[in-house]
Amino acid sequence: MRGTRNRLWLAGGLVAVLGWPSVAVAAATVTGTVTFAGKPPALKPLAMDAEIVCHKKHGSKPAPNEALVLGNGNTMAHIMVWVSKGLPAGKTWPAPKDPVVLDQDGCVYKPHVMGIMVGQTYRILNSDGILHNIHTLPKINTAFNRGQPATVKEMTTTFPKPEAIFQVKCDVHPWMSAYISVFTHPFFSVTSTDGKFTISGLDAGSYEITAWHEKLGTQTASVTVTGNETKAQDFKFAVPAK
Amino acid sequence: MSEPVDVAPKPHVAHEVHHEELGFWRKYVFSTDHKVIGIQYSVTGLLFLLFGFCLMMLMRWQLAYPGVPLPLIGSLLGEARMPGGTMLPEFYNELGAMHGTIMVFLGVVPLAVGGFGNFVVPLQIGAPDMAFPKLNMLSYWSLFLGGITMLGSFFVPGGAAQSGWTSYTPLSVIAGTGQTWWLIGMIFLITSSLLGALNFITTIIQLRAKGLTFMRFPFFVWAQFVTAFLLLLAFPPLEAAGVMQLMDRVAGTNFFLPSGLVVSGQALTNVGGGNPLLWQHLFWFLAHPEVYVLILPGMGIVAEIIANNTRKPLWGYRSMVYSLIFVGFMSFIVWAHHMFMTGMGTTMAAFFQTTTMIISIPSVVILTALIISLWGGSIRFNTPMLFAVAFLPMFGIGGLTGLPLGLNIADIPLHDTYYVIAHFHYVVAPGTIFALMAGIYYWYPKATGRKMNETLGKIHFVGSLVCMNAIFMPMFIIGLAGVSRRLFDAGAAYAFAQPTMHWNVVSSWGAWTLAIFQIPFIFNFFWSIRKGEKVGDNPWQATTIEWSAPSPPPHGNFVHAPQAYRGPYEYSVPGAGKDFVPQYEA
Amino acid sequence: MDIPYTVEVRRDTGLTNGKIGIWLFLASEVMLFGALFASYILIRVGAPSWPRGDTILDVWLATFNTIVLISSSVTMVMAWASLMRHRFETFRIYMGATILFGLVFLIVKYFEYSHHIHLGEVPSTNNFLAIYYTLTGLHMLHVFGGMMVNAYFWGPGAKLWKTNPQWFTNRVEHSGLFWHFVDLVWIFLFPTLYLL
Amino acid sequence: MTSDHAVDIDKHVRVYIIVFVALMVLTIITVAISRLHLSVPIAVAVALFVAIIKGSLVAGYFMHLVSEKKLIYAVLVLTAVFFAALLALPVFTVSDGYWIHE
Repeated sequence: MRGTRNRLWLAGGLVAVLGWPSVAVAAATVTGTVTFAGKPPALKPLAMDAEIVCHKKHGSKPAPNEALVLGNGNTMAHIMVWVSKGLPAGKTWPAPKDPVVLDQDGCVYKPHVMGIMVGQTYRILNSDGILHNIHTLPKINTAFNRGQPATVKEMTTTFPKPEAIFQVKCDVHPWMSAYISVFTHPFFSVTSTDGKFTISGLDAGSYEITAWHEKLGTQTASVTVTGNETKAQDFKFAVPAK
Repeated sequence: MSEPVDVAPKPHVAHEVHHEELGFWRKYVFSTDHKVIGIQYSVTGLLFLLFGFCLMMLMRWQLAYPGVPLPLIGSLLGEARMPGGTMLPEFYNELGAMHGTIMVFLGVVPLAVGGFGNFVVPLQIGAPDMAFPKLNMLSYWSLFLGGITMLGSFFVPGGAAQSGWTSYTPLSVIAGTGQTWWLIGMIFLITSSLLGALNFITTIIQLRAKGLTFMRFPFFVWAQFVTAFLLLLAFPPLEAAGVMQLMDRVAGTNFFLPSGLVVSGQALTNVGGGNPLLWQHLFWFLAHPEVYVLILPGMGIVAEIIANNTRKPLWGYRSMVYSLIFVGFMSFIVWAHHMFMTGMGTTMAAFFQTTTMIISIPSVVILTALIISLWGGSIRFNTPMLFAVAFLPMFGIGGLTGLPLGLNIADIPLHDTYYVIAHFHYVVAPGTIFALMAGIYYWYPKATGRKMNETLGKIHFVGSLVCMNAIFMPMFIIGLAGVSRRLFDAGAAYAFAQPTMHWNVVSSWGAWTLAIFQIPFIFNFFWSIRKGEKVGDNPWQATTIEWSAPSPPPHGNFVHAPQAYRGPYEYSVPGAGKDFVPQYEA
Repeated sequence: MDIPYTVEVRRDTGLTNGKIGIWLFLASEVMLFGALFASYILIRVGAPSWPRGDTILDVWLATFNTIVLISSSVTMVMAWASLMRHRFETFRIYMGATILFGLVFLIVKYFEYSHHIHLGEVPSTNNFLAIYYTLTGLHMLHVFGGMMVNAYFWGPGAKLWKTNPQWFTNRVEHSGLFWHFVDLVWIFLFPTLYLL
Repeated sequence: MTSDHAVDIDKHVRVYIIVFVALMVLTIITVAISRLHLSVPIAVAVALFVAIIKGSLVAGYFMHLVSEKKLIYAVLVLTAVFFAALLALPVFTVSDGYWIHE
């Protein structure tokens, strides 16, 4: 694992040097807002009475269900948006030095949806100070399944292979769930409650952009960018009619 | 593990110079001499006992101080096991599983059966060697390979087996790579035991000295004889089970995987239709006789030493022998008392708890006979005798606390609590291991021609006796409070376990102190090879045939083929010239 | 130093070490296959439905193999008998035949396996095939082992005949006992797997 | 069988031939019966019965069990007992489990 990671760094470094001019000029950006169409359903909150520590942490009002989180104007959080087609073949991107952080706070994974690059450090924190068990359920990468006792505040791992979105669960607290996707490139973005995503640093060209929601599936759109313009591309999700 | 070289050879040289000339390797490493092999087994066994003991001491830290970083050693074990010195649950499970496996299959069995069996039995029956010397060597090296595989499994990704020494399915089938190594290792160990067993049986039946009828056997020979049969007939089912679990893990079969199995929220895609209980049946079909494999040789050793040091014949030798045979036979049809919790119906539960109660009777007969043998003896309290005598109450506690577990109703609340741990450790640790220690002190002179140091021996004994009880007595309390075994934090997460937490501290300090009291033994063991008091062929004025051979015996053991003229324990015979009449003297 | 009763029998038991050794080994083998048969029964009893062997497996190949293995048993015992009659050359012929029969058995089995694997019928397909592959696979290993031992006595091991014919005869008898046991296991495997 | 003499060896050989023929015949029989597609319990009973006969022939004559020493018998009887236990008890225990009756 460490080996591949170093090789990626090296490759990344080379690309950065050789492709410097192109990187400098090409800074096209795709941005947009994801909104929920129609009347949002009422989802029942997470029941975590089983874990008294977390139950207390959430105080009087129970932890909200994470499946559908909306901002005002029904803007959707927890949407993964990424460039799914059109990236130059054979080109590689360095994995950023700073890790992707997953915190376990109040028996809830923060963030709920996250993207990570191949070989990038995945840092798992335990702010609850109780026993958690992080269990990733990938199909391609090898599963990471390890207990994190109260006193172990931090663990790290990496994902050696690119893989589409898969789930992360806690074998101690069944309601805890997060989603992660492993990319070879940095052109992905996850919306927060304002529903906004931004994918920047793209070369000129036409791309396919995919947006994903854990329950409502995926949507794709194709955009063509030139030079360093900024294109807008919105997405709308709706509960499929039965 | 070339240690045997340090232990065995030196004395041998003298005798074997004017014997057939063998190269170093043939003589000390790939030797076919039962004595060298016996010593190889013993040293291997002792080293693995030490290793398993170290695993346990690590666990004891976690149990006494859950989540507290272990100073010094902790950080050495790496991020995947003890990040910042704090033990991860997975690593605790590795330690638990491997402690059990190593202590049973690589520690006690090699020492009790492989070691003492190989070294003592042919001598006691007046045989020149084992019936199949090459096979004997093969079974040692098969054990050796098994041991290496087990040790290697600690370094595979995901670490060693984590499903407990019982490797219950389906958990073990979906477990990490370490489990596969465990299975392969087990297949080596089983092969080793099978070859050894048939070798012992043949040797005992065929190579008995002239006049040594079965009822003139020393009790130890009887013990090894029955043990060999247990190994021979109980191990193959586990081998079959191991092969099937290997198939499940490697070839994707479903012998032990039921349909619709869901692992952390995801349904498995296998076809299922297997039966997880099948594993438990096949496992315990071995593992219950295995319990007697662990204890019978110990009883044999104790019987020898008690008869010798009370200077009295064993009380009720025949009843002891018949009990032994009966125990061996019954041990095959009691296994499911380990499975009362698997939802078997009342009929079979009744059957198995009945057989279990029945099997306890012969064990009690043997123990009682040994205790009565002490009566009116002029006892010599040398180190072997101290260990032998201590064996009696320790095994007594272990045995009697087992009865509630044999009864369905009592077992259900006690099952898988620390009570069970305490029970079987009293049988095996202060029980069997004390007997084995006694045996080492007792036959050391035969192996080396020198006695081990008595003072160091007594220190070793007293320390061990106290510590053993300090370790295991608290576990009864913890268990009766309802704390489950195999909890990586000794139940720190549960309110009901809080009142018992301090007992874990006592137990742990007992364990670490026990380690300190083994140092005099280890020192004594190596020091005495050269510096120990020189003794003759029969330092204990014993009656059995092994003492007629020179110490250490040459290749081929006896100068003249010995002959048995009488029973094994003719001590203090009225009117006899001395207080013992050896079997081998006309 | 040589071990007593390797060649001559011990009077009170009337047996040689080797004879007892091989029978004890066979006893443990009985328990090994016994455990597998027990598993077979347990899984089959627990299964909602269980296919008839001949709906999946080729009975004719298996029948042929049964005949081959039985014949090999006869040639094996004849090989021993010819040693008892001090006819070393006939021994060579019979022993050679035994080994060849074993080889035929393995070849047929190989075609059987590869056929099933081509059809995608692998151990993980269902529990019938799982037990089929496990039992026959283990049995094949035994056949192979037996062949190796026989080949040894046919080739290099035969030197012993010159120096110690009695001992050689015993050893051939013992490897024969193993070979017959392998045959015996197949006699039970054949109906349980192919016909029921 | 170190006690044999060349004389009764000839007798043995004749026996071997007879046994061989018997085994062949029984093999044909058992296959033939299986073509009748009897109901499972009967089929099992018959097939095992034939197999046991064949097995005993092999064990008895090829493996000389008909004229073997007591010691061997003792070992085999012991094995047979435990074999039976191994075969029967797990099945009893599992089918005695109360989830079966739900």
